[in-house]
Amino acid sequence: MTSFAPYIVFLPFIGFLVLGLFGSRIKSEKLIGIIGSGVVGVSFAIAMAIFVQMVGEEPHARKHVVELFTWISAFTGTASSIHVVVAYQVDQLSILMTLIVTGVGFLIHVYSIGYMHGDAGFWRFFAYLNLFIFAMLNLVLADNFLLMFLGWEGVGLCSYLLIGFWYDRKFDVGGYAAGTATTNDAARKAFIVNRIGDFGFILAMLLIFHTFGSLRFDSVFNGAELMSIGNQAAFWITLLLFVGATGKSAQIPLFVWLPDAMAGPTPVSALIHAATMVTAGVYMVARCSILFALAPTTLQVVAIIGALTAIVAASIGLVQNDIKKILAYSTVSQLGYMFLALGVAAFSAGIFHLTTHAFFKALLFLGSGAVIHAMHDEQDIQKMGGLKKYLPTTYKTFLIGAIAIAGIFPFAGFFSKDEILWKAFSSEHGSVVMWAIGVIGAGLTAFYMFRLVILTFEGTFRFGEEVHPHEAPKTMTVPLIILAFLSLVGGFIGVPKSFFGNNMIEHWLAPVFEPASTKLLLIEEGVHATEYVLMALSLGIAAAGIYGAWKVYTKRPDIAESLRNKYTKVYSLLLNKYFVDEVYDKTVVGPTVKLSEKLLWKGFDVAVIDGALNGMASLVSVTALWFRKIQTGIAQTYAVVFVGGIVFVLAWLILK
Amino acid sequence: MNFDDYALSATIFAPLLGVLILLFTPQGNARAIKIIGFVFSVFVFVLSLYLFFRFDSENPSFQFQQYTVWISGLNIGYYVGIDGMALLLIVLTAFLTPLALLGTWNSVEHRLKEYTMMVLLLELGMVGVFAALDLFLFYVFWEAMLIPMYFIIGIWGGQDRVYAAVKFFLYTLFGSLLMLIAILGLGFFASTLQDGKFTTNLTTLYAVAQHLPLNLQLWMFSAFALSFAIKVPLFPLHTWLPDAHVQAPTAGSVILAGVLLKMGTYGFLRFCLPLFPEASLRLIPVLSVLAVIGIIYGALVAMVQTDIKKLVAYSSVSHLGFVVLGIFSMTEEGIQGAIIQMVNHGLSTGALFLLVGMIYDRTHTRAISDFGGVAKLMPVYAVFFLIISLSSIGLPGLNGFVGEFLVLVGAFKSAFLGSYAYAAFAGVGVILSAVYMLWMYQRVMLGPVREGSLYGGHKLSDISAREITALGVIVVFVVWIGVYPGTFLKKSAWTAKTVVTLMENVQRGFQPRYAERALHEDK
Amino acid sequence: MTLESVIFSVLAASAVGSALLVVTRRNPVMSALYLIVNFFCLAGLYLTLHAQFIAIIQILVYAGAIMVLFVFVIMLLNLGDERKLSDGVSWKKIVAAGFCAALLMEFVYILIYSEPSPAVMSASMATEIGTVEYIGSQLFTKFLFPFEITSLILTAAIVGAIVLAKRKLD
Amino acid sequence: MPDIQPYLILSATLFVIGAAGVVARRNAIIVFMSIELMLNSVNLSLVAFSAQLGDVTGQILVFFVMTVAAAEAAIGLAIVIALFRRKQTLNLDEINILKW
Repeated sequence: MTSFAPYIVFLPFIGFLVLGLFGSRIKSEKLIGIIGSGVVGVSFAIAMAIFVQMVGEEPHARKHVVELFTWISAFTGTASSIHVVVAYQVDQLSILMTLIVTGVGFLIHVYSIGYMHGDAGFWRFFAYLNLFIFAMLNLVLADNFLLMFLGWEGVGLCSYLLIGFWYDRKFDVGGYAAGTATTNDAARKAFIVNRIGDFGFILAMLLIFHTFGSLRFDSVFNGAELMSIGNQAAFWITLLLFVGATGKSAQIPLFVWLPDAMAGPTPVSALIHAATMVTAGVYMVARCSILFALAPTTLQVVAIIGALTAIVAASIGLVQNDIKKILAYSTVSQLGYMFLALGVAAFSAGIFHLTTHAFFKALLFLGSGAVIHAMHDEQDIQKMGGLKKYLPTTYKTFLIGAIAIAGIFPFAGFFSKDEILWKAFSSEHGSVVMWAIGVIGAGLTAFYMFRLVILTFEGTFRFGEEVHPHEAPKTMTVPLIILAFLSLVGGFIGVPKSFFGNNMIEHWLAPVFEPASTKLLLIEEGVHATEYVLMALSLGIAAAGIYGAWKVYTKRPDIAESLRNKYTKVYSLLLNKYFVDEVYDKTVVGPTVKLSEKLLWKGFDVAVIDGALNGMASLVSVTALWFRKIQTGIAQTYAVVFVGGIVFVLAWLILK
Repeated sequence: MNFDDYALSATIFAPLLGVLILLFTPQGNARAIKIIGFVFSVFVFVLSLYLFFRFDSENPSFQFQQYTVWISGLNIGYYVGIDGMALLLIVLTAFLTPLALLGTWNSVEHRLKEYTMMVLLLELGMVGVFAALDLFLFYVFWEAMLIPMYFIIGIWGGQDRVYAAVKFFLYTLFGSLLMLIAILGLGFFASTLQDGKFTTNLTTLYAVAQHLPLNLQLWMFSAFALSFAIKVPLFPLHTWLPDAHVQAPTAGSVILAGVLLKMGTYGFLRFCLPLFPEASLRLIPVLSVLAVIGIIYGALVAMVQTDIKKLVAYSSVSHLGFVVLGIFSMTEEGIQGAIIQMVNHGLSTGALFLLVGMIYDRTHTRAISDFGGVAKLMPVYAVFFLIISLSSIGLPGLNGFVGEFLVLVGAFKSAFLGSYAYAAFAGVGVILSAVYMLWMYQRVMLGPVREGSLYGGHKLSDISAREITALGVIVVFVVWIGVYPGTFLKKSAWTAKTVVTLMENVQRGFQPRYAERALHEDK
Repeated sequence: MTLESVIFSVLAASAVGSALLVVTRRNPVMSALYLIVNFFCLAGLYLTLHAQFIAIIQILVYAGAIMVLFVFVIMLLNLGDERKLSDGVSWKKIVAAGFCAALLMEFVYILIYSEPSPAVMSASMATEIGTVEYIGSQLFTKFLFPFEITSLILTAAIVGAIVLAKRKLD
Repeated sequence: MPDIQPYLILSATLFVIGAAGVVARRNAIIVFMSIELMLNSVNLSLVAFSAQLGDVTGQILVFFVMTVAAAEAAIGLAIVIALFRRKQTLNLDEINILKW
């Protein structure tokens, strides 16, 4: 069955080709929808079959590699030169990711049939989505870094295409470019910021090839196992890889693109910017766990960046008013948690949170999509309210998602988040400070999520008469319900020992992370009393956050008002996302453009080089202007000189 | 008589047949002229395909060799033959020429006959340059090819065509004259050796050049390198390029960017490195630094251009920087990457110029600020533009990435460069390419349709089937090289291997030989 | 003094004299006539060198054909009495004359003081190579290709002359 | 076998006279005739050398010179006619369009 792995990857690509080439001629939206979601559905089915087969195998025999053909190589036959094969690797980690990508992807495809109904670019949208799934599967199933990079860039491209899907629409990015930006500015920003990350990835690959002589995961990781902790090369490799991860997974300092990426259609935000693509960085770090295990310093950096991102993004989320932007910052924040987990060497905890996050964040985005759909493209939560009457299904599912992300027992988010917090506290790579940041972040998360829920669904209507909200069609609500169910029960795949579970996901993934755990001498811990205390504490803080939001936004709106007036500076700092965009614009973008135009182009190219050349040319012509006077035009004068020349030459010959 | 013996010559001179037939075609019959030009350029392509399929990738020597005495007293011969690199470039030339004609079918009306003849003559010169194995013959083709290009820019170009044409001509001529001197010097050096005779036969000179003293090597290398660096163009000798590109007609730009620029890098690999290995080793830092500066500089300047063609022209400076860096990494990956990158750049930049030409034909403007929302009116065109832009950006899965990555790998691991910084800085170019290409794409293609612009009234028609064919064929190869580059890389494997082996041997022998010389000086 | 040297002296003197007259006459017609005299003198000198064929050709082609063409053109353009072209004395002329005198002196110096190369043939052979028969046989064997080329030159000259002298290019 | 030295001196003299005519006269026709004079002086030395060396090549060369002279005369005179038609003069000092 595992030999079918390439089909998982290529089916969506076939879908892309069919829709891309003939989509404009297919008139029926239904057919397009069926093709688009069908290929992903079949991929999911194959992945499921492979998964089932793998469950029946020995834990250490669950890795399968399918080689296809030679891709990039010098073809000189020299052993030391580069040789990269297109090959797919199915193991515990990649099959889990594949299931998430195809499963959640399939649901979102189905959802999109309803959401994109009537859009002129319907076929284009599905073609892009299929291409995205193809690229994402390349990323997760790749057996070497280069193929992973193909997927890595491919998802970036699809993200670019889909963010700018409505390329003729204006999009308010706020701040420095308010009012002038289009969806495409957001798309381009996403691509370019990602490229900065990719730069790190490329350099990391070069260094990996230089160090290990191969880009295959197997060879690299086997080589890495022989190295000792603190290896210099491993440090640089992991640091550069992490730069790549910060780009793709929107971590400090490259997180600025993700909120803008909300310019895309909502299913895109759900699929790419919540459930799958942005988690690629997490997946990659987890995949390279053994390399990271060799570099404790990098792990430290990962943990710090993750924790910082978690809290910073959550704080921004507190004051945003755009429903999707709140979710976007929430995503950034949750990704921060995942990196925090990875940074404290709790790789399976990170992947666990990635999984549950995929469920509830996709759910929240799709729910917000239903809201936006109902509100005729209104996204400002200040102009909503009381929607639960009109959108009962959406409301219920959305609420489940919100509880899940807030981390309330026994929803999915609770188990995964607490796993991370506990590891941050207990792991020798973690610390109390990190745990504290995580807990505060969790409280903020609960607060802003319920602010969002309350402002959107509770209270009174704050919109005009002309808006008539209506519940979404079946194609949209069914995926919502399924995802809500998953958000509810998804956590049970990782119930920790302290709850008398056996943490299935950790056991499933254990063989993948075994080398790293061995290297780091991680020991499986027993049940601690502290764990219960901490759990109760974080649960309490989350509950407090929810209560606070409920209190402020249903009973006492004046509190919010007075806080805003009291701390205007802080408020505007948060509202403007700490002015990061502005700082980047002033310090990097602006000066580069200025330098290029004024100094390099008009200064050096035109003035210096061309100036020198044209100067030489005019020197010649000025001299010539003077010398040409010799040319009288009278041939006889020339003849006289000619004769004189002969005379002198002869005289010289005679006298010599 | 075996056709293989003459296949290469047939490929070189096939365009001449077209020129002769055009000579007797009445000036007024535009259709016939276009068809004849196209058919003959396709014929050349078919011949080049014959070469491609008959070429033996396992054979390290020059193939399809043909030798005829030309000037017997000086041992100058009509000596042609190709290795994998030359093969790829010949196929590229023969591939791009018909597409350039096809893509600009209706662009030229004025003096169409002469124009078509010039394009065919240009093709002759270009194929000749890649096939020549005699330095004198090479020089003749090299110069001969300048003339049609000069006329193509000077007669069928834009506003400042004469300035651009003269600039192009003088720049290149200046370099090539120094090269001629070096060629003659090399020939005379051959005659000073024991039993030596004056010769310009490349294979003989490969052996002869081993005896060159280092200082002579350095001088001759510089003369050759200057000529090639101007052609590449290597920073800071690049300023002819934007002018020439902007002023040249579309087909001229396509061929100029697609093929002519490759002659510089081809020259480095064919002549500079194998003839003057020691000098090459010594000058690696200079050329690689210039290449890296070119990569970043070209990209930065491209970013702020207001004219689409100029933007593409500066992007060429950036891309060719990669090629030069790859060559001077002197690793198998680097050189293979450089060779495939030459082909890639030919395809993607050629296609970009075709695309720009298509929109220029419709709107008669190339200023980025005049556009906006073109994708709405020309969706198919926008798709092609996007694919080609992405190929130029170096998206994995498309051709640009293969070359760039191999070059980066080569530069990174190269013991000759000796520093990671080259690869790291070159990598910055990868970021910047995305910046300028996507920014341009956005401003031209996306956003709302501009009101009051030349095409505001929805008069802009999408590209025709003919144009789609021209672009579609290129896209096929863009994807092919991106996904399965082995077809092409295998052909040029021996070229890379030969050069690298030579360089490594010289490097190994470098120290003692140098010490020996120092000893002599002491006496 | 042998007869030969007497004949040479006379012919040489008249050749120099007529040449001087050619370049000094104001009237081009006079110049042309003196030039013909000069050509005749040269033809005579060729005879003394046993170059009979060349001597005949000299008279036929030069004195006959070319000079007729000259006189014809002079008459056509009615230049016979153009007085305006009187040559005054100018610095250019002085310099030219100086150069010419120096040139002559140099030539004579070289010719007198250089070693005369030894003669390599007998007098009988000298008379033989100048015959029409011998030159003809050489011309049509050894020098056939250049000879054929001259026909091309002449054709080109005819075409050129017609094109140049035509009143208008239409 | 005559001594050719007098012939050569004569040839040189005629050549210089012709050259003087070319550089000093202003009438184009006379300049032209002076050129013919110079050509003839060269012919003379060629014949003289031929006689001395007993090699017919010199005389053959004279034959070719004459052909070229004929061609040159035809073209040259055609130019003179065209020139006169345009300028109404044959004064070489006034014909200076070669300038700059």
